[in-house]
Amino acid sequence: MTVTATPVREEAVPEPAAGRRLIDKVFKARELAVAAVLLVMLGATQLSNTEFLSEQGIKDLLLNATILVLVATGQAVVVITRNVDLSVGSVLGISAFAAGTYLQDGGSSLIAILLAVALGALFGALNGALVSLGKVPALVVTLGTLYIVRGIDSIWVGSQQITADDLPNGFVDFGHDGIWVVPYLALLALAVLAAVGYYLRSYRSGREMYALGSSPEAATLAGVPVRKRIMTAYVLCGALAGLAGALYLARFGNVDSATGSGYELTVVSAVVVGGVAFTGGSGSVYGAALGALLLTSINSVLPAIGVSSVWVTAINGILLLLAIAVDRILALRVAAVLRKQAAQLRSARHA
Amino acid sequence: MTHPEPETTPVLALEGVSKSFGAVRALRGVSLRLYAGEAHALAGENGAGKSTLIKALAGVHRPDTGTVLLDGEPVEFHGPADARDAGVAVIYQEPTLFPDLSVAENIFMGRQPRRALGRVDHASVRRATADLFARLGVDLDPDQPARGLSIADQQLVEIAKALSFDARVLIMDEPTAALTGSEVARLFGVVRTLREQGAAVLFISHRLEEIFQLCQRVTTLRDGAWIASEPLDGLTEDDLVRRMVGRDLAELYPKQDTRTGEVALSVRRLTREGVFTDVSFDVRRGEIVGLAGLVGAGRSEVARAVFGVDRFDGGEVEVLGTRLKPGAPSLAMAAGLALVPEDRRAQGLVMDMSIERNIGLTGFADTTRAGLMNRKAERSRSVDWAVRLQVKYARLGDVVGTLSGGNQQKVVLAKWLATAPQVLIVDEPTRGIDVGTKAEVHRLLSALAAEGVAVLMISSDLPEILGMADRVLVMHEGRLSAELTRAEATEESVMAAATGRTNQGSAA
Amino acid sequence: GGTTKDDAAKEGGTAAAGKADPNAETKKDLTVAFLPKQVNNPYFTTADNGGKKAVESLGSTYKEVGTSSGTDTAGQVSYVNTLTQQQADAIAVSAQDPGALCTALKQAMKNGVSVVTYDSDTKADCRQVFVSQASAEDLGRTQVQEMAKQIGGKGEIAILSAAQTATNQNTWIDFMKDELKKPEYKDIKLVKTAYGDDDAQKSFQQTQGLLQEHPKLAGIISPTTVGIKAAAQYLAGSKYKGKVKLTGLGTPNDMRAYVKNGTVEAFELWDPAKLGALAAHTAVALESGQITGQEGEKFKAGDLGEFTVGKDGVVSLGKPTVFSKSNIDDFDF
Amino acid sequence: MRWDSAVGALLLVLLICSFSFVDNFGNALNLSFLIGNTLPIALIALPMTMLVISGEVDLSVGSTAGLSGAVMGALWNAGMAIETIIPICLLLGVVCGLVNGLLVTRLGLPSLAVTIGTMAAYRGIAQIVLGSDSVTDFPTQYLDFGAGRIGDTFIPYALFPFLVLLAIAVVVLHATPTGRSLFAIGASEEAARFSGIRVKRLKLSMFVTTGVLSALTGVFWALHYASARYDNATGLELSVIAAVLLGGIDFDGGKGTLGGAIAGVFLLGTLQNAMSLQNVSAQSQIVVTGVLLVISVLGPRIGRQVAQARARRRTAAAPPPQAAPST
Ligand SMILES: Nc1ncnc2c1ncn2[C@@H]1O[C@H](COP(=O)(O)OP(=O)(O)OP(=O)(O)O)[C@@H](O)[C@H]1O
Ligand SMILES: Nc1ncnc2c1ncn2[C@@H]1O[C@H](COP(=O)(O)OP(=O)(O)OP(=O)(O)O)[C@@H](O)[C@H]1O
Ligand SMILES: [Mg+2]
Ligand SMILES: [Mg+2]
Repeated sequence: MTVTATPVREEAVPEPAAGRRLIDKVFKARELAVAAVLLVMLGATQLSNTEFLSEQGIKDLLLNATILVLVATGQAVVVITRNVDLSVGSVLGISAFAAGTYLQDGGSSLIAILLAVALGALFGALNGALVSLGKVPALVVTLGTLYIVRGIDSIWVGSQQITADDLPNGFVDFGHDGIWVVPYLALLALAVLAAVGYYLRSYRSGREMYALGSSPEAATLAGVPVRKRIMTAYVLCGALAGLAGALYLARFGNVDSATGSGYELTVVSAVVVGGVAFTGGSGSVYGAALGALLLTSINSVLPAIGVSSVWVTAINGILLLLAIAVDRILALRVAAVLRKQAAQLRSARHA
Repeated sequence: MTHPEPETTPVLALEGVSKSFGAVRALRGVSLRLYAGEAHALAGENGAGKSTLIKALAGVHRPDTGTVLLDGEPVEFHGPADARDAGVAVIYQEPTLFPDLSVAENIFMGRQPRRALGRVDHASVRRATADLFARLGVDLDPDQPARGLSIADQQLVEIAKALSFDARVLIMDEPTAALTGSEVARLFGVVRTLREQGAAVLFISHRLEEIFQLCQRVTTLRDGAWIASEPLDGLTEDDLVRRMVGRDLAELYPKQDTRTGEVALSVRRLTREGVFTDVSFDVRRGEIVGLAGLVGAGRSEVARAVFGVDRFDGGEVEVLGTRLKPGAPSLAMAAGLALVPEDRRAQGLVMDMSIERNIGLTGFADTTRAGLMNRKAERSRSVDWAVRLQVKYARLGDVVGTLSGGNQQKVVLAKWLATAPQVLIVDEPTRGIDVGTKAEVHRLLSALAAEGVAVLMISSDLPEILGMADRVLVMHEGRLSAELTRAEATEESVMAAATGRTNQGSAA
Repeated sequence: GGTTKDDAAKEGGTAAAGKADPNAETKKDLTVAFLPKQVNNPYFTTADNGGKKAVESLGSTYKEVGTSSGTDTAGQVSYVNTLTQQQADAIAVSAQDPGALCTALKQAMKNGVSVVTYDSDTKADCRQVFVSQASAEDLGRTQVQEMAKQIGGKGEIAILSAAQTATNQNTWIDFMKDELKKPEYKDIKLVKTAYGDDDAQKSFQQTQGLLQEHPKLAGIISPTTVGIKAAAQYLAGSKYKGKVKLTGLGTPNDMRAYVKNGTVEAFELWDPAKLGALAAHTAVALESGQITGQEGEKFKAGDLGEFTVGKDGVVSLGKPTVFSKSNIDDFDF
Repeated sequence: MRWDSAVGALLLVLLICSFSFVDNFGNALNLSFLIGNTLPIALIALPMTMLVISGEVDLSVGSTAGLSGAVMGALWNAGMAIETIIPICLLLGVVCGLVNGLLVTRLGLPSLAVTIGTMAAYRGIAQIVLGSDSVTDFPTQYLDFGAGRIGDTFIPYALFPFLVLLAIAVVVLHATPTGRSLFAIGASEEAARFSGIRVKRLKLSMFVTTGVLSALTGVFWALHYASARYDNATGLELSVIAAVLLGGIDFDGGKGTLGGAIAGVFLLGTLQNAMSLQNVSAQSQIVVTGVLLVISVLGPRIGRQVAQARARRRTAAAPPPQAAPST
């Protein structure tokens, strides 16, 4: 066939106004929906109970969120690579106990924290190895390690427990002190969050995690070192679960063989609410952190406005559903609006 | 001008390469040499082993025997990354994009320009992408996510990606299958420039005229075996076909004359906001109506809305007098409608299921007795159609994803022809199908029309439209811009309507 | 028509009991199995170790089985089944649920296994004897008395309990409420009962909630070892430390740090080891035929002295111990 | 060998070993305990298998069962006849399933997220409905049905209805268009839609079925353990999912058999029973379950690699084809 036609698409699409583009972006940002829900909720609670956002209240909110934020950050990274780590609760538990045992014998706080992080990273590496080398479904593998680590933990811990009495005072104080209303633990979590977020956004290897989650085949063809990236994600997730374990110890001053059991569901909820898709490749750790903040805040809001604890579970579930449903409906609306805009643009060009 | 085999060392070469998948011997001792500054074509029927050969070159498959030579030295690519680092850029037959990432990131993944401290320079990624698109004459937004791009746009992104490498070797597996003439022309322009700058090019296409336009030398494969490597000068299309098929070929567009009957498909003022507007047309029994247009004109969208997989905002669709409920493909099927979709991997086939089950998916009404599956009926229905369409397979229970691209396309056709539709919509029915089979598909469509089936054929292959259609509808930016009779329809008139430079012919 | 609650009630229960022979010899070489609510729970480990010592001193074999979750009723049922299968001679069980174990326990008794409940009871006809850690009444009332003492007899108080279904806690709370009706507590107002589900984090947040909702709160009673510990940890790290009083049931080891740093003045508990020992003695006495679980029967329980079976087959350990700065270092459990 | 047959074989081996080496395993009473305690998981595994094959999951099954039990208890306390209560509970299951299904199919939300939400919501509603009550005084003939067995055999009464449901499920999944469609949806939802399969409707009906069977399990649970409490069947979802995964059902959808899933359920049940009889502690049992799960996914994978390696060695041993001629 002889091609005589001149190239067709020479008339460039008019560059959309920068302002509109910004608005689109803002509307598309799922994090915003979560943040809005959070603010409305906190505001409303403050109106009905002025104690809620008192100095102590804010401190409590931040402290409560800290541990979940850390674990959710790690989980989000794993989920972005289209995997999942269900063993985080077990890893948190065993790392907390390890740190506690070390401190009980008179160790230093810093080394205890590092120990917990290292132990967590070790279990993360185990998960990562099983998932990436075996190329097997992460859900099953980490459900397996959830049981295995919990089992090892209960055999090791037995009926022992670490109580505040066993811990150095400095460590326990670190668990609740802070600078004005911002506890040290929250500062630490924030720093970790920012670092991980920045890494994912601004480094090749971080971008490759998104690529990998978005399409594993395409990632292989693009030369992304798939195993290495999955490994990194799991090690990071494990390490953060370990860190969270150490902070749990500082915060609650108490660890036994059941510490952290069932935590995986809370973490997964936080990640989901925060808009990180389980199909991989989308969402951000900031979203996951906001999700974590939202979930823990609900648990503080309900008692604070005097809702009987009998209702808490139900309201929790319904709010979770509302959060994801509203987010989804907003997204659909925005998509429809954008489609209409495109139509107008096109017919304007057509005319 | 003749092109004798250059005396220099080939940039990239295969020597005696074999590759088997289980019992299937996809490549048997094949050799191939790519020289700097030369465009080399690879020809062969569906399933001949072309894609497999490319994957061996690109480090996706490790050859069972034989070697890959880079600058005359044997190399072992342990993965696509190795090949890429050696300067080999590949466009695979099926686009492999990251749907969640922006087009720009897709192109530069793993190679993003960096700023201090190894941070990715997002701005220059975007700028470089815009430059590439300008070079190719594509008006995609670099920030747009890859999800939702049409097959053609995906293919363009893949092309941009391959060009961005400034590679020594550019390998393209059917890059033009989804493209219309103008994009192909642009692509060829760019590729010629690259070749003149000293790149070696390997090019696969089932459109033989493209091979003659672009390439200097051709290698032919048949059933995984090497047949010939020769200059294209002095070769005719018929010679090439004979090498590929081993026999002479029937007429490519065997249009039978048919008597058109009553209106079978009637579409009235169909609108889906932002996608297409006010589309009305009829297709009569016994008629083949071509739907032409540029990539992105919205043809596939119309087909999908008619069939009911997409909803529409206004208008109505009637099949043989029955008004269809929007958004209900099962009812459309019951009314006698069938749609062969454009994206066989995502829409046409369940890639992880067997050939038999895939064909069976549309035939539950025929293959159930008292609510239970009748395995025998299911099997014979599938065998029947797989054989009629000459699908090349080892066993009917094989997973459809292991078939070659063209054979997958045949399975999609089989799946829908088996429903004995009254109205058949085919969207790019011969995309990726070899010349031999293409003629077969055309004969089949003709025969169906002769039997009184109403056929709506969407195709980006203009000769196919002109050769097959009784009537041609042309779409431009979501609207019908022309309706041409077979006599009126020429390359010029269709292209004019497709690019919106027309007043001739009025919208139906 | 159909079968309703009223029809079912008419069917009535069955209580089978032979005759007790107080002078029967204490049998040896029995297998006595302890089935706590949750293994690995320090409280139950202490109790069961008490039981172990007693069983072994009586020349029998001790074993402990159980679930690792405190709310896995189905698991507990299957452990009862397993023990029946293994033909244990006697089971001492702390029931996660008063009803759920009934079928299994009745089946065990039918198979000749003696069944004692300890710490947490089932319905009365599903076991022979319940060994109670102190009378529920004593426990409920003394906690209110202790709290009243600490807050000087007036102010708002709240209760932080375990699960809403926890049988023990609910009984004690009923007695607390009853005690509060007395005129000397007219200035004390119980403003809320919250449930922390025996989960450290939940109890923690419930405590925060109580304090935010009731800024004038003077004290919290937490009749659960997990709850009191979590509440103490929160108070210790907040501005309420020492201002809001906390009492309830806790173990000395858990609470030592908080008593010493002034977060908690005093709390109480029975000695779980003694509870376990008494359960062991009761089980062996039952299996030996010295008692059958009828009211008024008496038996000797080694060092613990003589006990009498009360109404509904309940044997009570005695009054709880109050722990404070002065005596807490004398205990290690 | 396919993984589901492997699990079946493993179950067989385990049964033989347990019969020969584990004291008290083989007697009728123990077997009836084993079956009775495994039935709730097996019951829910039926629809869960289909749901997972169609690419979705329902984590709210345990809570639906709990809610059904709680409503049963509350209505019973209110004096309603049990013959009326049970249908009401099943209807409730329909509603629970509908809520899940509509949120997933109409709003297009991921089922994992939706059912984490409803898991909490249903459990919470159960808590509101029944509070701290524990209802135990259901009529004896019903309790006997829930917990009893036929004479002195190992067969619990409740086994029969289960077998009927199992047969129906096997036929539906493996021999009807519905089953075929479920596999297609799980493997590629878009391709299924383009094939004229009514994806949303099928998915919705699967969620409803799961809801009903979960509610039925809730009723059975309350009768079997003679106790209706709001926290009945807590954590059941994880047991079901673990068993179904062990049985070779692929969580990405599109693969698996009901036979494999049920073999997985009874493999875990038997293993737990045998280990308890052998006095293996609860903690070690958890570890064993975990290891089994990991093996269940690594096993087939390693098997495949070994097979491939062997095949490669065979081709390598064969004489190399002639070098191709070149021009
Ligand atoms: N991964 C695989 N597993 C099994 N068989 C395969 C696989 N990939 C390719 N094949 C088989 O190898 C043969 C060659 O396939 P290939 O894709 O190379 O053909 P092709 O020449 O590219 O055909 P087309 O023109 O249709 O794209 C076919 O028979 C195909 O079924
Ligand atoms: N699955 C999809 N989701 C959202 N948008 C889509 C999808 N497929 C295509 N589009 C968009 O719809 C518009 C028209 O589609 P499309 O390109 O398929 O039309 P067409 O005329 O059939 O072209 P061709 O078949 O040559 O690709 C394009 O702008 C495309 O980006
Ligand atoms: Mg190919
Ligand atoms: Mg199209």
